[in-house]
Amino acid sequence: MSDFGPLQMRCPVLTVRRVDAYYAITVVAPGIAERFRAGQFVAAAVGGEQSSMLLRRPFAVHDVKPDYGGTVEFLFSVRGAGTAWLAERRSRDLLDLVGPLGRPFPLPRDPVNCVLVGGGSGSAPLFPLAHALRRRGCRVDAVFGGASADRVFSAITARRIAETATFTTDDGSFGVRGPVTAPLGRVIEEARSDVVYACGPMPMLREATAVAAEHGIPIQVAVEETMACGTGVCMACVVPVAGEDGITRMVRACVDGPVFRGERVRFDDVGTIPFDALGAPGWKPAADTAAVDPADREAG
Amino acid sequence: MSDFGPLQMRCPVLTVRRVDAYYAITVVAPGIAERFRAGQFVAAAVGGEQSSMLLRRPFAVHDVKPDYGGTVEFLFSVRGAGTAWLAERRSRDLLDLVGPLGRPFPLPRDPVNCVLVGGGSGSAPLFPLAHALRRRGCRVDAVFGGASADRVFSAITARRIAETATFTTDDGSFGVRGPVTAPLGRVIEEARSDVVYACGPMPMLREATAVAAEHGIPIQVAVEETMACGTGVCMACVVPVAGEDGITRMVRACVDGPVFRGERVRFDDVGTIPFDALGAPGWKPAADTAAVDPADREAG
Amino acid sequence: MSTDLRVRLKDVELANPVLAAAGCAGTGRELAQFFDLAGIGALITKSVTVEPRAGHPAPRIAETPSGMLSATGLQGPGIEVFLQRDLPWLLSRGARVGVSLAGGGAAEYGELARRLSEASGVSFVEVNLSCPNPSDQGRHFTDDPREAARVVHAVRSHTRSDIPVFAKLAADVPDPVELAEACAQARADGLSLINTVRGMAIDPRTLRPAVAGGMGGVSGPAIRPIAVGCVHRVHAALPELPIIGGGGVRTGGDVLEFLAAGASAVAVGTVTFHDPSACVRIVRELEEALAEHGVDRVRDVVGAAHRPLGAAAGAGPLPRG
Amino acid sequence: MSTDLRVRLKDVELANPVLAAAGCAGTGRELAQFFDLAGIGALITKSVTVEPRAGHPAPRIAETPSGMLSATGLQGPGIEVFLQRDLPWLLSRGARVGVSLAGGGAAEYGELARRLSEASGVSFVEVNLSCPNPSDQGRHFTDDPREAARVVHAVRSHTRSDIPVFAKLAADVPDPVELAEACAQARADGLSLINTVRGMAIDPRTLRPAVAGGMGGVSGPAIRPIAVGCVHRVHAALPELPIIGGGGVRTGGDVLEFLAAGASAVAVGTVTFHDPSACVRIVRELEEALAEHGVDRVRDVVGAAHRPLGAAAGAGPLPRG
Ligand SMILES: Cc1cc2nc3c(=O)[nH]c(=O)nc-3n(C[C@H](O)[C@H](O)[C@H](O)COP(=O)(O)OP(=O)(O)OC[C@H]3O[C@@H](n4cnc5c(N)ncnc54)[C@H](O)[C@@H]3O)c2cc1C
Ligand SMILES: Cc1cc2nc3c(=O)[nH]c(=O)nc-3n(C[C@H](O)[C@H](O)[C@H](O)COP(=O)(O)OP(=O)(O)OC[C@H]3O[C@@H](n4cnc5c(N)ncnc54)[C@H](O)[C@@H]3O)c2cc1C
Ligand SMILES: Cc1cc2nc3c(=O)[nH]c(=O)nc-3n(C[C@H](O)[C@H](O)[C@H](O)COP(=O)(O)O)c2cc1C
Ligand SMILES: Cc1cc2nc3c(=O)[nH]c(=O)nc-3n(C[C@H](O)[C@H](O)[C@H](O)COP(=O)(O)O)c2cc1C
Ligand code: FES
Ligand code: FES
Repeated sequence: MSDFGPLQMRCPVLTVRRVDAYYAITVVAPGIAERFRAGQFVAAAVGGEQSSMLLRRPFAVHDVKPDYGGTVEFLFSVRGAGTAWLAERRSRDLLDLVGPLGRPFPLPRDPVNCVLVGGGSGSAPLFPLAHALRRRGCRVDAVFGGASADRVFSAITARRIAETATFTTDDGSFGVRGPVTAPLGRVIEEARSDVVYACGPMPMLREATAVAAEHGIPIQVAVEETMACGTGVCMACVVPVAGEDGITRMVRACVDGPVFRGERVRFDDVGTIPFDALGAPGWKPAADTAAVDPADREAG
Repeated sequence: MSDFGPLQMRCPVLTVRRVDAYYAITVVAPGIAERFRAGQFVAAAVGGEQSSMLLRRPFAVHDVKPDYGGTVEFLFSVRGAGTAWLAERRSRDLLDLVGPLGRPFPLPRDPVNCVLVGGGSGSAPLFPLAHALRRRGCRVDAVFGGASADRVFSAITARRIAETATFTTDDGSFGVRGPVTAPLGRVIEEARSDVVYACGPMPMLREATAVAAEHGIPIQVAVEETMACGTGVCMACVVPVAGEDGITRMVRACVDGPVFRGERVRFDDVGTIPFDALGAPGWKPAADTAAVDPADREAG
Repeated sequence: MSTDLRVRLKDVELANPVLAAAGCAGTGRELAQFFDLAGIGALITKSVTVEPRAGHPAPRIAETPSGMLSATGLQGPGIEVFLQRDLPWLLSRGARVGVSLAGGGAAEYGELARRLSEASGVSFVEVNLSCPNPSDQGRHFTDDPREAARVVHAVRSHTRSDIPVFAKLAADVPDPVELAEACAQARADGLSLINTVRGMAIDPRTLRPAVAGGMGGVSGPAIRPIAVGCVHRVHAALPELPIIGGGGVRTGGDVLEFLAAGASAVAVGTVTFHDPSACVRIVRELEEALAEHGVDRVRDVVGAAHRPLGAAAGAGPLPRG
Repeated sequence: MSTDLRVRLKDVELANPVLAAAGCAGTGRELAQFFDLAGIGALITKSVTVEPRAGHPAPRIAETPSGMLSATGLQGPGIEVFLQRDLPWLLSRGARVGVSLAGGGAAEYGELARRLSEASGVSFVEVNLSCPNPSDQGRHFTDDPREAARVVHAVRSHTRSDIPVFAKLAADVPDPVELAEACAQARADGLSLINTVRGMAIDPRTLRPAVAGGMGGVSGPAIRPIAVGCVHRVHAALPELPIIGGGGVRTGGDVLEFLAAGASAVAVGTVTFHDPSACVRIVRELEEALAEHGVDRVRDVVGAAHRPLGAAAGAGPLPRG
């Protein structure tokens, strides 16, 4: 319907490759590739026509290319039955995708210094972001972590794109041992970073947000919350996020996010309904409370 | 457990070929091939591990070969989602089969004259039967029918195996126009047949049974009834069949059949519980009624 | 194809029998990215409550075989924002709108109906009597036919007489017919069958309930036979009462199943999460299926499963096999 | 692996918690072709009736998404043949046997129990209160807690006191807890949850019900969340009463779900139609799943979902994600 909104397509698979602990799948998806902006994701139907698995699986887009009218690549690790099925795809199979979904990373107007922080497969959306930032003349530094060496994402590419690339692993098998947020403060100082972009598990995002706050710079985080539709209709993927008006609302990670300003996300209250959230049990509206964030008013 | 009973196997697919209106699929299934006797069938799981299709699909075995330790071939037409999935298999995929299932066609001790009557895909099990009969020195005549030319099964093979082969189609596009049972009487007379073997839809089997009775010769029929398990545990596939003691029982097509003596099957009552069937509503046992057919006593 | 797809829900005519189910179509804006909302019979809103509600904490959903379990807790902005913002937007797009209401008791339902009656353009009202999410682990209004009747009565009394009121019932009751009769006596103009079915999933890793609320509602194709059975039983007992059928509809053929069982229109829910343009695809598939059956008015198929074989409209049902 | 898989159903100890569900294991002979019957916890027989029954006409089954609809109508040879032929055969193979009983009223159930008590070797009795097939389109014993209690009482009174009696309930009731309490008061030693759920499928070609009886029972993975929810609710209310859980069990992980919800043993039904050796495969998978959780006694997992996170046995539940 819209020229900018998401599309639903049956996309021919070009390749499925192993990359360390991950699989990289590339499909032909012209419209999706064309509309894509860094930070957005696709939602894949899994299991075939008569599948018992009804819910789409969300995956951050790792790369788009102009080949064949437009290709989309995403990386995934096998977690359950859905990703196991994906890993068995062969070229010429069809993959049913909806995308691009979600709000992309906002890009700075000026050529500022940016540091990118990614944990595990959470690093995936930071690659197209890095390219976009570089195109705007930004300096890009990368801090990528993972449980072990084979779970640190595309270290070689990271080194190529970024001014400096720092790696961490939980087991010390590659780079510095420890959480990805540990070296972040040092990188921010050394690179004189103006903004942080982060993607990964909630605890990592919370920690990265704290580090950014310590250094007085803004942070954009891309969150992962269990999703069912990816298109905003099911209300599965809610996260407590404070609006411009200071009021906390339960917003959908899939369409209101996945990218949020870090300090707005109520990380300590994820998995709960904070008592002061709009519409929480016992909550009473102030006279001037708007049900939607004023910043979102134009969305309709 | 048993050396004669059915096996459950994940069988590598060798080939899937189109044959007129049918698909022929050949899989490597040594144990099944070895145990198979003509008239038996296999039950295939469809849709893969996370399939929403829970019930196995039964298919008569069309051919077994000693290659690769033993292969099994069956032919099918696409009817619904299960057979559509089967038609998409490629070589090296795995197919989960249980078999061989059901009671085979009883073979005559002596080299008598046999006429084989098959409708559509119902002709499939008659091919291995023809080979077995020929090995015993029997004369084999074939009468095969179908809705149209492309639904008459392997006419060439039939001509090769059988002394005479007669073909019929509903639309007259091949052989004689009309039902497959129309030329049966003539064939019986000309070939001086001693026994009829038939497989196909219930109305055809009823008609074939009537023709055999007119000519005073026995008939073995292989029936098709909706099945869920194929192994005898679900009680889905019942058909009213009279026992040796004259009492009608609701017996399972999958394990008590699919082959029955034609005159025993209460064709007019298929899809009902005949009032005089053992255990029918209002039915009262005679003093000497056995709950199971005496002929089946040893089954335990 | 010239199949006449129009259906009637009491005094209201809809272009076709395919509706977007309550709570599965967002505000309409999300799906409008994928298809023209005017192309489906109607969109039923997420159940509207008096006050804004934040709903249940995450995780709110879990996948189950051919279905899902959900406990969203009726998150929504409340009736005021709904009337100011969401309803006008839907109407501006040419959508037919059924408004679903959810309250904490008969008085609140009455209040919702009163507020709603100030707005114009509403095609019908659906009374959500059966959402198993809220507070009390498990029980809901439809567990007691008298309570259900009180709620229906309150809504009917405060709703303009030309707007039909549909009572949406649960299926996990021993006798949906008894419940349907109670609603009919309370002057419901029709019934909506069924809502989600109570259930639970346990996370194999934590061995704790997979959705935060513990119990949730099962939806999707898994529950379709339960829903079809419910529609069939109720239509057999109350053939005059129009039914909005639903539960696990995935294809046009599934719509046909519900119509044959006795539904006049059919709501598509969970499958929209899988396929955002499911509703329009299903309209297309339904049209094709009717053509195959040689039926040229969809209304003629309603209740076909209750008539003896061969008594259907058009060229009649396809021969089996 | 040295996991202790033994479970107790009241006074009876079983080698493991995986049972073959009533009506889904034939006479035992059919499955014995695929595995050793002594390797599973117990085999529950097809419900035994006083007289032989021919059951319902075909078609008796239809496939539904992740499940099936069936209406076999309790076809069986009657209790006499069962006692003479089927039970001795099962015992001779070393199988533990639960005998399921189905009657037309409390008196008939009592009669069945009396006849059964003449036999030896029975591990437990299951009272099928909830088979939705017979005659009356839809209603069954469990629709009325008093009626259910009368039947349970009749069976308990005629059964040897060392043989536990399990009441098998339907889940499509508003309050399984109320029903469970009624059965407990009638001295049921435990509960079996759940039977098939009432439903219907319509043949898309004929537009008529797909199984001859019209209504049937839905089984298979589709109903698993309904069953798990039911077990969870009943165990929360009656934690002392042992429960045989079941409904859609396909894997060892599913067994774990039921155990965590509060079941002491788990019945495997429809999946056996798909995979004849499902029961033994599931025993193996359960053992592996327990090892992954660091649990060395399966009993310690029973009811885990009711305990606060981290309170489980062994190394405790796996961390999520
Ligand atoms: C915005 C977003 C982007 C993502 N990008 C990537 C990526 O680039 N690479 C990657 O490997 N993974 C990514 N994930 C996680 C990925 O979606 C899950 O690993 C995947 O859905 C698991 O499916 P499964 O069937 O294998 O697992 P199962 O556990 O069997 O899935 C069961 C259900 O839970 C949901 N689920 C399970 N884990 C997650 C999760 N972590 N997040 C959301 N839903 C989940 C599934 O969608 C499904 O509905 C992303 C998640 C989100 C929300
Ligand atoms: C003993 C036996 C041998 C058979 N041999 C052959 C053969 O050699 N070649 C062939 O093409 N077909 C054969 N059939 C029929 C074949 O099993 C069905 O065509 C197939 O199951 C259809 O599956 P589907 O998913 O495509 O159709 P759907 O209609 O989607 O199936 C839905 C359900 O109905 C059952 N079903 C549908 N049609 C039939 C049918 N005719 N018989 C039994 N169950 C059915 C399916 O098993 C499934 O459970 C045989 C049937 C039986 C009973
Ligand atoms: C996430 C979700 C939210 C729902 N919200 C509502 C609701 O607000 N009001 C209501 O009456 N039904 C609600 N339902 C029930 C659906 O409208 C529908 O009746 C049910 O899901 C069965 O149909 P389906 O299987 O097609 O989804 C909701 C269902 C889901 C899955
Ligand atoms: C074909 C069939 C026959 C059944 N027969 C009986 C029966 O005789 N007695 C009974 O108590 N339950 C019977 N059941 C119910 C099962 O025992 C089981 O409770 C139900 O199917 C749910 O479990 P499942 O999903 O694992 O099949 C039957 C189920 C099926 C599918
Ligand atoms: S995943 Fe459905 S609203 Fe976000
Ligand atoms: S198909 Fe199950 S008993 Fe024959």
